[in-house]
Amino acid sequence: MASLFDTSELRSFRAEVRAFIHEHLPAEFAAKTRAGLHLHRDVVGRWQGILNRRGWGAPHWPLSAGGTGWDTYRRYIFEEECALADAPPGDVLGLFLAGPMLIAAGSEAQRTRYLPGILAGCEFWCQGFSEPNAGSDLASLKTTARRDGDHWVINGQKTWLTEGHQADLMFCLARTDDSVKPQAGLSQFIVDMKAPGISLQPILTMDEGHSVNAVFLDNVRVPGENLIGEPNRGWTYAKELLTRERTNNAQAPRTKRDIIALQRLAEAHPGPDGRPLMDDPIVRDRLAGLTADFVALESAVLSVLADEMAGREPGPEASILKIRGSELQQRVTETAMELLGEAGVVLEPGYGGGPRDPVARGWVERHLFRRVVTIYAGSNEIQRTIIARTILGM
Amino acid sequence: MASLFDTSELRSFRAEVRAFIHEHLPAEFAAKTRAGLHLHRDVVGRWQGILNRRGWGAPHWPLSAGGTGWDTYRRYIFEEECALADAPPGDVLGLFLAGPMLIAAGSEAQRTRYLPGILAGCEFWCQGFSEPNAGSDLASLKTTARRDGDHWVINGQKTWLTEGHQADLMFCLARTDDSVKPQAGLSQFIVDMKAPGISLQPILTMDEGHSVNAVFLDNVRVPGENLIGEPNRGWTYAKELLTRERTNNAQAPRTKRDIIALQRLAEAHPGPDGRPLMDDPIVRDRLAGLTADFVALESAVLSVLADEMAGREPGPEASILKIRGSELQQRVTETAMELLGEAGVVLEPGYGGGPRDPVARGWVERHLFRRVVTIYAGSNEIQRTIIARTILGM
Amino acid sequence: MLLDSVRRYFRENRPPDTRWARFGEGQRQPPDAWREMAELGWLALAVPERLGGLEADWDTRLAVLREAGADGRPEPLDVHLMLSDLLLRCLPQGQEEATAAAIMAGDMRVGVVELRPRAGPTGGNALGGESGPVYGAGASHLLVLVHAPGRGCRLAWTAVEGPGLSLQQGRFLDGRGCLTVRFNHCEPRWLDASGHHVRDLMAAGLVADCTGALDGAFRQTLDYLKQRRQFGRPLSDFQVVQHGMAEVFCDLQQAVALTRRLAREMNAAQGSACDSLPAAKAFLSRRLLRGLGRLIQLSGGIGMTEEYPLAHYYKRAQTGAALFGDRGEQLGRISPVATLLGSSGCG
Amino acid sequence: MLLDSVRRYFRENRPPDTRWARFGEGQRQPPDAWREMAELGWLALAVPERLGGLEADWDTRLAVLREAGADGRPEPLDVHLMLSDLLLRCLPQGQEEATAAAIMAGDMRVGVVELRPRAGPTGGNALGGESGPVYGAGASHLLVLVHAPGRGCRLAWTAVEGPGLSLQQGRFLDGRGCLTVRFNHCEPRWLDASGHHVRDLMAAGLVADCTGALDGAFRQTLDYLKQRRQFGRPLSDFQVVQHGMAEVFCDLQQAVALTRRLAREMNAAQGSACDSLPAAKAFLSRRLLRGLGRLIQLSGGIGMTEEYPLAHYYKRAQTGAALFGDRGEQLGRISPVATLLGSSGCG
Repeated sequence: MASLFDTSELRSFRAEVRAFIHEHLPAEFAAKTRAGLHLHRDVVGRWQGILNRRGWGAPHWPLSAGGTGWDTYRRYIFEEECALADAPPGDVLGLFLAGPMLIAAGSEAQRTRYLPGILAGCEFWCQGFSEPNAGSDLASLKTTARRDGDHWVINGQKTWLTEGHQADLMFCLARTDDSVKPQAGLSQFIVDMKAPGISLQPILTMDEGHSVNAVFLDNVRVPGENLIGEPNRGWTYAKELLTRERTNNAQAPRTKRDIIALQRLAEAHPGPDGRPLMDDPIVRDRLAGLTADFVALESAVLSVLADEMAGREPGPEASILKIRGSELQQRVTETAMELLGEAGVVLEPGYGGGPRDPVARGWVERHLFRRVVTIYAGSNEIQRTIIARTILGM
Repeated sequence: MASLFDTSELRSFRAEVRAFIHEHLPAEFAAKTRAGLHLHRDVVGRWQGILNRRGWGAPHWPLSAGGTGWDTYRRYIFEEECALADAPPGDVLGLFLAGPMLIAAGSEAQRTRYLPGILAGCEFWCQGFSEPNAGSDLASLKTTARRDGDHWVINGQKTWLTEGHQADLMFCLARTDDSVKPQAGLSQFIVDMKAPGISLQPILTMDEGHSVNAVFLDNVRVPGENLIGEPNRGWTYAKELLTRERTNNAQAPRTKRDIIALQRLAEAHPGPDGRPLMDDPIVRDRLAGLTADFVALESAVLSVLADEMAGREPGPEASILKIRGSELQQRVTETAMELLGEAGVVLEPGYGGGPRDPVARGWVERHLFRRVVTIYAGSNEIQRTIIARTILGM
Repeated sequence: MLLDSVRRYFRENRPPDTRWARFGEGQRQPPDAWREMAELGWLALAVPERLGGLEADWDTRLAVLREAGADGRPEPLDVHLMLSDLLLRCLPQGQEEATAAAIMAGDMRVGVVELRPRAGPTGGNALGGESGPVYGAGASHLLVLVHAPGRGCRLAWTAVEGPGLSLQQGRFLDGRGCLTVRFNHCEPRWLDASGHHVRDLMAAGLVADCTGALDGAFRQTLDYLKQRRQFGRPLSDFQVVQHGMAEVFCDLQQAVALTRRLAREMNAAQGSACDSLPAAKAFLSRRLLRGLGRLIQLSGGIGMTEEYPLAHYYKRAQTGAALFGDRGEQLGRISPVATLLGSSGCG
Repeated sequence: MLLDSVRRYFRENRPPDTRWARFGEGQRQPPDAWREMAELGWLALAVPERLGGLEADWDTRLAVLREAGADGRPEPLDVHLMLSDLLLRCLPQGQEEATAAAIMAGDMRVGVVELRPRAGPTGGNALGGESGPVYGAGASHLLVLVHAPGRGCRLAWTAVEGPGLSLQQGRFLDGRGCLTVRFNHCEPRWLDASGHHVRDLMAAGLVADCTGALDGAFRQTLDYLKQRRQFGRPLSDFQVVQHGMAEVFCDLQQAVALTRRLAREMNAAQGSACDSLPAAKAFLSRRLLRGLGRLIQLSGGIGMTEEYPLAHYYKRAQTGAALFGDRGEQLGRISPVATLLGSSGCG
C-alpha cells in the first residue's frame, strides 16, 4: 500500500470521490462506456453536468475559471476513480483543448460566453486544425480568413474533426497573413458549426464507427470578436494546446482500468482446452509483463505530477508519456484480441453491429480504433523528433 | 520430412557429408567450436586442410579455382552439416572475401600465388577497410598509396581488422587518386603483414576476447604486382565483396544449431524450483517463438538459394537476410542469458577466464560479442537504407 | 499465365478501391463473381484430372490465394483451392464425379466450421450444440471439424439446408460473410480423414491469403509515401519512413518465402500437412500483423479510414490470425529440435 | 549537497574512463576507496541516528546508488546503503553499537549470498553445500539467504573467516569481484528477519544502480553522436539516430521515475518491501538492458570495445538483471489486479 497517495488526507479524498461516483453515476452510462468508443454527447454531457453541479466540472482549470482548486495529486486520483468506475471520459475537446486555450488567450467576453457551456456539458467543441495536405505539418495549411468589415470570412477545408458532427462550435486555425513565414501568419477563430457555408462530411474509420469528419468552409462569416487572442498568433496557441493534450494522452488511468479488465476477461474466457485462459502460465506472464510496463508508465506520469506539485510546468518531457502511453494502449487491446481468438473476429450482421460474443464487445472496436493513438495529437514520430531536438539538442 | 532437400540424391549427399565429418572431425575441434568464439588459426587451418584434401575446401568457388562444382542446395546442406556437427567455421576472410575477390578481379599470377594457401588453410587474411574516421562511410577514408618506381608506398591507419593478429596477408583499400570524387580514387592492394612499417595494436572487445585490431601503416612498400585488378576501381571490388558477405551473414545453419543447443540447455539446466527449465511452459513458448522466426529466416535463405539455382545472382534482397539473420543471432543468445540467470554472470577470475559454470561456456562470450553482428559488414541501418533506396526506390 | 489472368480479372472486376470506398454498404460478394471464377476454371484447380479438373500443384494454388488476399476478395476461394481434392477423396466412389462437376460449375459451395462440444463427445454420431463461425461465405455444404476431447478431430460433411441445422448470419471482422450454426441432432456423413489435416490446409491457405494482404498493403503504402508531401518533401524522403518500410519489407519477403516453402513441402508430401505450417501460421499471427499495423502508422490518419484499403487488409490479417489455430496454439505444436531437424530433412 | 560531493568524488577519483581503458588488467577496487567513502560519511547513510549514523531517507540512498551506477563504481555501496539498518536491527542489543561503528569506519564489509539447498533443508541449524555468488566484493561478513523449500527464505549471518566456509575467487560479468562459498557445517547466527525482504532491498538497489548505468551510457552516447561525423555530418543529424535516442530516452525517463517511486514507497513503508519492486526489476531486466544494447548499436563498433564505457555499462546491467530475482521470477510475483489497485492505494 506504500504509495505517493497513501496519506490519510488523500485516502479520504479518494473515498469521497468514490462515494460520489458510486451514488451518482447511472449504471447505463458505465455500461455504455465499457461497451463503446464513441459516446453520444448526451451521455458525456449529462455526466459532465452531474460533476459540474458537484463543483467538479473541470478539476484542471484555475479556480477562478470554474476549477476545483485541487492539487495535481487530487486531480489524478479523481481521474483514476472515474476510470475505474467506467464513468464516461470528459470531453477532451472542450475541457482540455478549447477551455484551457480560452482561459489562456481568450477575451473576458469569450470566457464568459463559452466556459459555462463546457462546464455544464451542454456545448460541445471540435478542432479545425488538420487539412488534407497538412496533417502533422500544420504550417502548410491553406484555409484562409480575410477581414471583411466587422467580420472574418473563412474559406477552406479541414479534416480529422473528432466528434465534429456532435459539436456546436469549432476552434479553427486559418491563415490571416500570407506575407510572413508560414507559421507566423495563422490565427485562431471560434466558428459556429451552424453557420451558413459549413458542410460536414463523415469519415468512417476502421472500427466501423463515425467519430471523425471533414468539413468544408465556404465563405463562412465569423464575427470579429470570435478571433481568439491576437491575430497571427494562432500557431503559438496551437502549440501550447498540443503540449497540454500530450500530457492527457498518456491515458494512464484508463489503461489501468483496461489491464484490470483484461485479467477479468482471462478469468472468464475459456481457452481451446475449455479452462479459463488465466490458468495458462503464458497468459499470466503476458499480463504480468503488461502490468510491469504500465507501472513504468504510471511512474513517469507520477513524476510529472510531482514536478507540477513543485510548481514546474510540464515541458517536452510529456512527449515520452504520449509515446509510451499510446504504445501501451495498443498493446493492451492487441493482447485482448489474442485472448479472444475467434470471438474477436465474428461480428453481428450489419455495418457497425459490433462483435457477436458479449465478451468481445468494446475490445474489438477499441483495438481497431486505437491504431489512431500513435498517430493523432502529433504522431509518435513527431514526438520523437521533439524529444531529440528540444530535450537532447540533436 | 517434406522439404526442398528431400530428394534421394540430396539425402545421400547429406549422408556422405555427415559420414565424412563424423569420421574426420577431431572431437577437440568440436569442443573448441562450442566453447569459444575466436578460434586459433591452427584449429581453423587444420580443419580447412582436412576438407581441402577431400576436395571440399571451397564449395562456393568456381570449379576451376578449386571449388566443388556443387549446386547451391548441396552447398547449403554442406554448411548445415558442418554447423550441426560443430565443425570450426571456415575462415570468412580468406574463403568468402579475399578468395572470391581475387577470383573475380585478381591477376592469373595472384590467383596462382594466393588461392592454394587459402584452400589448404595455411595462409590467413585480414581486411583493411575501415578507418577511425571511416566506419560505415568508406568513401571518406584517408589511407594513401602512392607510386614509387615499381612499388606502392602505403601510409595510414586501419581499424576493426578481424583476426589481424593471426593474418599473413591483408587486402587493403587505399586512396590512389585525390583528384576525383571520393569513391573513384580508391584501389585495393595485397599487403604482407610482416612487411616493415606495419604495426598492430590489439582492440579488446566486450567478450574479453582479442579478435580485432588496429593497424598502422608507415611507409609500407608494396610491390606493384600486388595491386588487385585495375587502379581506382577498389571501391567497386569492395562493394561486390560486401554484397557477398551479406548473404553469408544470415548465418542460418549456425543459428539452427544454436537453437537446438538452447533446447538442450533448457532440458539440462534447472530453474529456481530445481526442475528443468524446459518444463516451464513460458520457456517452451519462448523457444517455439524463436524457432518460428528461424523458420521464416531459413525460408528466405532457401528462396535466395532457389533463385541462385535458377541462375540469378543474389541482389540487394540479401540485405533482408543480413538484417533478420543478425537480429535472430542476438535474440538466441539473449534467450540463453535469460535461461542461464546467475550462471551467466559469474566468471572465472582473471581477464578472459570465461564463465565458471560449464553450462554457460560459449553462450556468454557469444552473447557479448554478438552485439557486433548488427553493426559489422554494413550495419543494419545501412542495410535498411540500401533496401529503401535500391529496392523500394524511395 | 494463370496468375496473369487472375490479376487481370481482379483488376477489371470490382477492384478493391471501388468496394472499399462503399464499405458502409457492406462487403458483399458480387453476385456473379463465383460463376465467373468457375467459368475461368479456377474452381477446377484443386480437382483431380481424372474427374475433369486441372489438378494444379500447390505453388499455383497458393499463388492464386496470394492474389486474392492482395485484392481483398470476399469470395472463399481458399476453401475450394485448399480442400476440393481432399473432399473428393473422402466421398464414396459413386458421388465423386457429380460432386466434382458441381464444385467446378460453382454450384456446390463448401464451408468449414469447427465444433468443440464443451461437455465431452456428443451422443452417438449426431452433432449437437453451437459451432464456431463458418468460414466460406455462401456455403451450401459444410465440412465440420468435430473436436472430441481425447479422440482428436474428426471430419463430418453435411448440406446446409438439411434437417438438424439452424443458421445465423454474421460477418467476419474484415466484412466477409460468415454463418454461425446450431446443430440439433444433425446426422452428417462421417468422413475418413483427419480434421487436423483440414485445419492445417486451411491455415496454409490463410498464410498465403494474408501474405497477399500484406503485399497489397505494402504496394499501396509505398505509392502513397512517394506522392504524399509533408514539410516540403515526399514522405518517402524521410529516413525513418525509409527504414520503417525496409523493416516491413523484410517481413513481407519472409512471408512470401514461407508461403513458397509451404507449397514446396505440400507438393513433396502430396498435400499432407507440412512441417513448417505451425511456424508459418505463428509468424502470420504476430509479425505479419505488426507489419500491417506499421503501414497504417506510416500512412497516418488516412490509413485508419474505411475508404482507404489499409484498414481492410489489417482486418483481413487479424481474421486470418485468429482462425484455424492462433499463435499460442501453433507455438504449442512446435518442438524446436523436431521442427528444425525435420523441416530440412537433416534429422 | 551530498549528491554533489558524491559526483565530485567520483569525478576526481579514478573516473570510469581511466579504469576502463585499462580493463585488461582487471576491474580492481582502488585500495583506499572504501576508507575514503567511510570518511566522507557515505557508509553512515544507512545507520540509525541513535547509533551515530546519518539515517538518510531512501531517496538519498537510491540517488547515491544511481551515481555509483552511472560511474560504474566497483565498490559494493549498494549492499551497505540498502541493508545496514536492517542488519543492525536484527543483531542483539549488545552488538549493535560496535557493529555500527565498524560499518561506518569501513572495517566491516557485508556481502549477500543465496543458498538453495537442492535436497531439502540442511540438517539442524548448520549450513552446507555450495552457494551462489557473493554479491559485495571484499566482504568480511555474509548475510546468507537460505531458501528452504516450503519454509520460505531465512536469514543467516556469519563472518567470512570463520570455520565451515571455504571461498573461491571469481568475478561478475562486469568485472566486479565476487566469491563463491562452500559451506561445510558452518554454524551461522540465524537472524529474525525475512530473507525475501533482503532480496527485494537488494533488487531495489540494483534498479537504482542500473538506472544509473543507463544514464551514464546515454550521456556518453549523446556526446559521441554529436561529435562523430559520417557521410559529412554529425551522426546526431540523422533522423533514425535521433529517433533511436528518443526511444532510449523514453526508457531512461521511465527507469528514473521507477527508481523515484521505489524510494517513495520505501519511505512510506519504512523500508519494507514495496509494491512496485517486481515491476521495476522486470523492467530493468528487459527494457533497460535493451536500451543499453541500442546505445551500442547507435555508437557502432567502438561501443563494443573495452576501452570505451558502453560495454561496461551493458555488462553491469546484465549482471543486475540476473541477480536477486530475474525477469521471469519477478513477473511470476505480479498479479495485475493486486499490483494495479495496490500500488496507488486505490484498492
